[in-house]
Amino acid sequence: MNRRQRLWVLLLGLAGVAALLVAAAFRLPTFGSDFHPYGDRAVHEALARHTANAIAAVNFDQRAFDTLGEESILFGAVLGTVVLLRQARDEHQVTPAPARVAAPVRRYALVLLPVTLVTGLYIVAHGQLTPGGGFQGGVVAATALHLLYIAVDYRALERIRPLGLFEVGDAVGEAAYLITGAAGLLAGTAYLTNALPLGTLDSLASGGTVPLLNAAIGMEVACAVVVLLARFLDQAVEIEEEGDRS
Amino acid sequence: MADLLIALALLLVAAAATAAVAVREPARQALALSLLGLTLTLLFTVLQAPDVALSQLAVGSALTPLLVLLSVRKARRRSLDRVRAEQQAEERP
Amino acid sequence: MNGWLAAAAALMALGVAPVLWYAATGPLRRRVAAQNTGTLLVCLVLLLLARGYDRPPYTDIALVVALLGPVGTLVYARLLGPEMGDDPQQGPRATVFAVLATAAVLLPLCLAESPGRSLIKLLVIGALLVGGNIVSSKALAGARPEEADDRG
Amino acid sequence: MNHLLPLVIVTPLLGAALLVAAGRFVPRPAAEALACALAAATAALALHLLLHAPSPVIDWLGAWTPRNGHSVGIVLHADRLALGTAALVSLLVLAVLVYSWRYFDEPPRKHAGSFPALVLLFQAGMCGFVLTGDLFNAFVFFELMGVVAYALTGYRVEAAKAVQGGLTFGVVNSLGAYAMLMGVGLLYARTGELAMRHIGAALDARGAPDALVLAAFVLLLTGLLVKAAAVPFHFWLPDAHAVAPTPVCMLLSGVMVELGVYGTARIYWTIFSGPGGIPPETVAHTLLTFGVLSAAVGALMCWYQRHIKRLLAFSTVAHTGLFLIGLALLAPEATGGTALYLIGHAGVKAALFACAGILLDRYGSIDEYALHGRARELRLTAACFTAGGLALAGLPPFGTALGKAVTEEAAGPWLTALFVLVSAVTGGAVLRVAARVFGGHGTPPAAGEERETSGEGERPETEQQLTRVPATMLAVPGVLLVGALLAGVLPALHSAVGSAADEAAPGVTVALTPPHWSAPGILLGLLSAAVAAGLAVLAVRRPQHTRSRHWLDPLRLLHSGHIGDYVAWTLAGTTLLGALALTGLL
Amino acid sequence: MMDVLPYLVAAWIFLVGCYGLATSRNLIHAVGCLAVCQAATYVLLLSVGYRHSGTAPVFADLTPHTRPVVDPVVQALALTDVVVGATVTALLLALVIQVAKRHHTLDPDELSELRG
Repeated sequence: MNRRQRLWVLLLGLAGVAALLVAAAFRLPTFGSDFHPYGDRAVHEALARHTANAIAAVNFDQRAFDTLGEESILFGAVLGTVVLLRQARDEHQVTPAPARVAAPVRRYALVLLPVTLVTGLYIVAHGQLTPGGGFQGGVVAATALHLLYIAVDYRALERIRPLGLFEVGDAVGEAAYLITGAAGLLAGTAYLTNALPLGTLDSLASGGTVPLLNAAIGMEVACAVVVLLARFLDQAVEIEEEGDRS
Repeated sequence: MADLLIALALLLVAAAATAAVAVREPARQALALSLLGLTLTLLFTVLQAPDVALSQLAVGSALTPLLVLLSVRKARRRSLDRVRAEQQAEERP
Repeated sequence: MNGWLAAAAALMALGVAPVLWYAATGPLRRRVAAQNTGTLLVCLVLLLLARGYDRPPYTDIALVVALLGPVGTLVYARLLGPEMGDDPQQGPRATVFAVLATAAVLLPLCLAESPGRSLIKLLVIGALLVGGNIVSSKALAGARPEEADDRG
Repeated sequence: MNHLLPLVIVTPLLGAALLVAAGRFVPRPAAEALACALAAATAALALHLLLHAPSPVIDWLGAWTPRNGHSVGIVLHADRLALGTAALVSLLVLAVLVYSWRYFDEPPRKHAGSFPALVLLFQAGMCGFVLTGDLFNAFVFFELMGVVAYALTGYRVEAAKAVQGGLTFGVVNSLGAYAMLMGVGLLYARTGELAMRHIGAALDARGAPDALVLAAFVLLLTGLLVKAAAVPFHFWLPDAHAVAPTPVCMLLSGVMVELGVYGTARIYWTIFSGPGGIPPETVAHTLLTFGVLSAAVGALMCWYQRHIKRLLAFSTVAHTGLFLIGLALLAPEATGGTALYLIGHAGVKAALFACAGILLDRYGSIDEYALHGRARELRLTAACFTAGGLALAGLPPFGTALGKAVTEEAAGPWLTALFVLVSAVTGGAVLRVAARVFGGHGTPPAAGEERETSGEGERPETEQQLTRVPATMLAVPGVLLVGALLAGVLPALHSAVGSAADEAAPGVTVALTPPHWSAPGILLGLLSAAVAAGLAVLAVRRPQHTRSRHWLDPLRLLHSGHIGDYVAWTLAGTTLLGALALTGLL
Repeated sequence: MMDVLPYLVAAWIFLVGCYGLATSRNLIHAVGCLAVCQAATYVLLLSVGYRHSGTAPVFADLTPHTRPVVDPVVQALALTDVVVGATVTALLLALVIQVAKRHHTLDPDELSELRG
């Protein structure tokens, strides 16, 4: 189709979808309504299980299987990226030239690195208490490592980043989640049952298996993001095609 | 007051989303996307969803734009290298 | 009616909205600078919201913005340097504005806060914001084609 | 025993994690053997539950069993249809892993396990989607299966078309998935539930459907029909299936696309079939429209392909259309027939792709014209390919023929004619390829028009071009065809499929007669096989003349490979879906 | 107006994202537009879960049952959705990089290779 024809088909489609969505919007419960039966039950159960952060309770206890699927998507996507951005047969690696970084930027980034790392770990560790959790903290912690790229250059980052280890870490995090879930089966009850002692509300060890699953996710996400960014950085900085530079 | 904040955040998000689509050059779009991530963070906070706000912040304002930028850089480097290689090939004979 | 929330709303309408416009139009260097200011403003709004809703845990979001925001700008300066070469330099106005806005928001917040962990957190966030903004503005001003066209 | 149900999903996931963790240290055969073992174990578990557990198998994960009729957890709800589908998926995965055993493209450096790991993740996604009884959880597994499938499609990164096909696949399917999620959001807002059964009950309690229910139905169906590649949501499929690695094609065409139909059935039955849902007549004519469109377009496009894998891909579009028609009849007999048709089709289509893969790896081409007469030496492959073509056309006693016959019986004369024609044309196209490529019949055609997709210039997927066909690659299509044959002749299987369909479809109270052979069914099957053979003979005999114009050109030109076009058509399809569903509510 | 504004904004974001996706001249931009489409789902989900004058159900600093709380379930769903969005974006960008490498262009108009 040429651009004009495409635009007509598109406008027809957009008009239909718009009519559908707007009609539905006016039939939805009004914004801010009091009708949240599932939500109310979830809050009730979260408190009964001594998990202060009800969202973490839903994520890692009541609907932990969703999170399992979500982490598998992350795992699959990272594996897919590793496969898709591999060094092809007609490509080779070049060593990037060292970068010149202004002194204040370097100092700032190097100071920030440990701060960001600690913040990331803090967000993971407090997942069942305050906003945050394995995913959010994992991403922040992984970002911390990449400050080295900003402070120095890619080669410096590569030196402290044993990629193989991170790939294994990604898989171990995923496996840890799966196996923690299987503990319920060994106890003779359903998969992903929260069978550990619940602790007291609002303490670090509260919530039974919630902190364990949370930690597994934190590990997987941090490793996965490092691997993911490594593949993109490799492509952007190091990998070239044969004959590209003669 | 809460409703005013939510309405403001919603309008900001709508504007940022429109900008992210209207800016058609990918590197510039990455900037618009990162602002979309930030406005979404604001919206989620006023909708009382701090957990989602944190994830959106980590993903939308840092990770996604960075990946977009790296892809742009890779694609650019390719075409740049190709132009250089062609120029050299032309100079040689 | 809650003064903190009113301030947050004002900052959103008068601060974040124009930043959106500047980040979507004009030369690239101005867009990056606008994005940088945007992270700072969002961080301040988040601090005001945490106070206004009386929910200290919300401060964590602001902390993460303060950490990641300037980092983002540094990445843009690094990766987009070659393209920004010919764009006009931004004056120091943005940095001055950033420092003043941070001070204007953080001072009342600190005064309203009783001494303790949350006060330290606020101060850390403030320091990160000011430091980050100054450094990233410098990096942005220094981003030139020949420097940024490194392969690392 | 019910608690073992999640293991059908968890086992392959754990296998994938193990393969990635250990992939750096173990040799390739060990990684592949582990993957095969785990896929087989999953299949065995699914079959065991199917045969020995009282149906339906219900497991509330995390032991969140409902109190006062409500729960906060996720439920796996596996009736026999679901478990049977999971078993079918797992068996096909096993076949694919055996097919790619050692011969498939060398793995990336230090990542020996990545291909089998991706296949296992794919399996977990499909099994999860089939077994779950929770709407959002279904979306999660839908996405898992999508994400892995995009990566697998683009697996051969050196092939330009493969990465482009993977991208198109990814963009269109993601858009469909987001539409689906909007639908989930709407239903949650209305009912405050996520378990499918509870949503259905809550809708029914509220009374007649309104715009919101309609919108939710249309959005959910958009996602599922994109996956099922119903016209006009189908454009991504030929682009992706023609270029994906052959083992992946076997899974994509054999089961993944059909899961879109399965999902449509599941969501209609559980959520929308009550008084608060969408009236049955509306669903019937909506699905019927999409089914007929897909069957017709798929068959026509299939006939005019010369790229063999692309030809098979279009035949999948056509057959998915037939499955949609079978579902649209909303008759339990037709449901049983469709299920049987689907099982037979999975075996036949996977076998045909496997044969096409042998051609590609042996001769470095997948083009009907370029391969003319070159594959005379591959007698066994030729036999499999021809048998596959006949089975596709509906020759008794293949399972496809029985399924088709039973569905036709419920469908009435006009639709029966369509069934016969579509299966004859798609089967005929395959037989035509077989006659030209393996038999060398007819004159070698001159170079085709430029506008076509030719299958030349494709690379073999094995490490080197094969000089002989390895036993595993040949055994797999053979076994798959035998499976399709058994599906047609095992009465035990027929009664099992019949009762599974009765159980799954709503409103069936008395046990119906299971799918069985009847005289008109056999005759119609023979007729369509004969028509297919006739079409193939005509096509081979007819002198080739390159016409500059063809009446089908406008339709063919729509398949442009342009992402923008495909997105526009997807939205237009949603509009059509909405319009059709609306006519029933007014 | 406030009763439906959030839902209408979600619809707008979805539509504008689709428009950008279909008219895009650059595949990287197209993937960005897909991310915009997905933002619509977050907005819809969280709007559905909001409760007037509610606050987050995080009881680290809050005594239970003293203030109305918003729905935690949609937040968990949105969280999953955010992760899914990020990973899909990453994977699609990886495919875009390979397309750029193999086809030497990112313009969909120049990529119409698969025809008929």
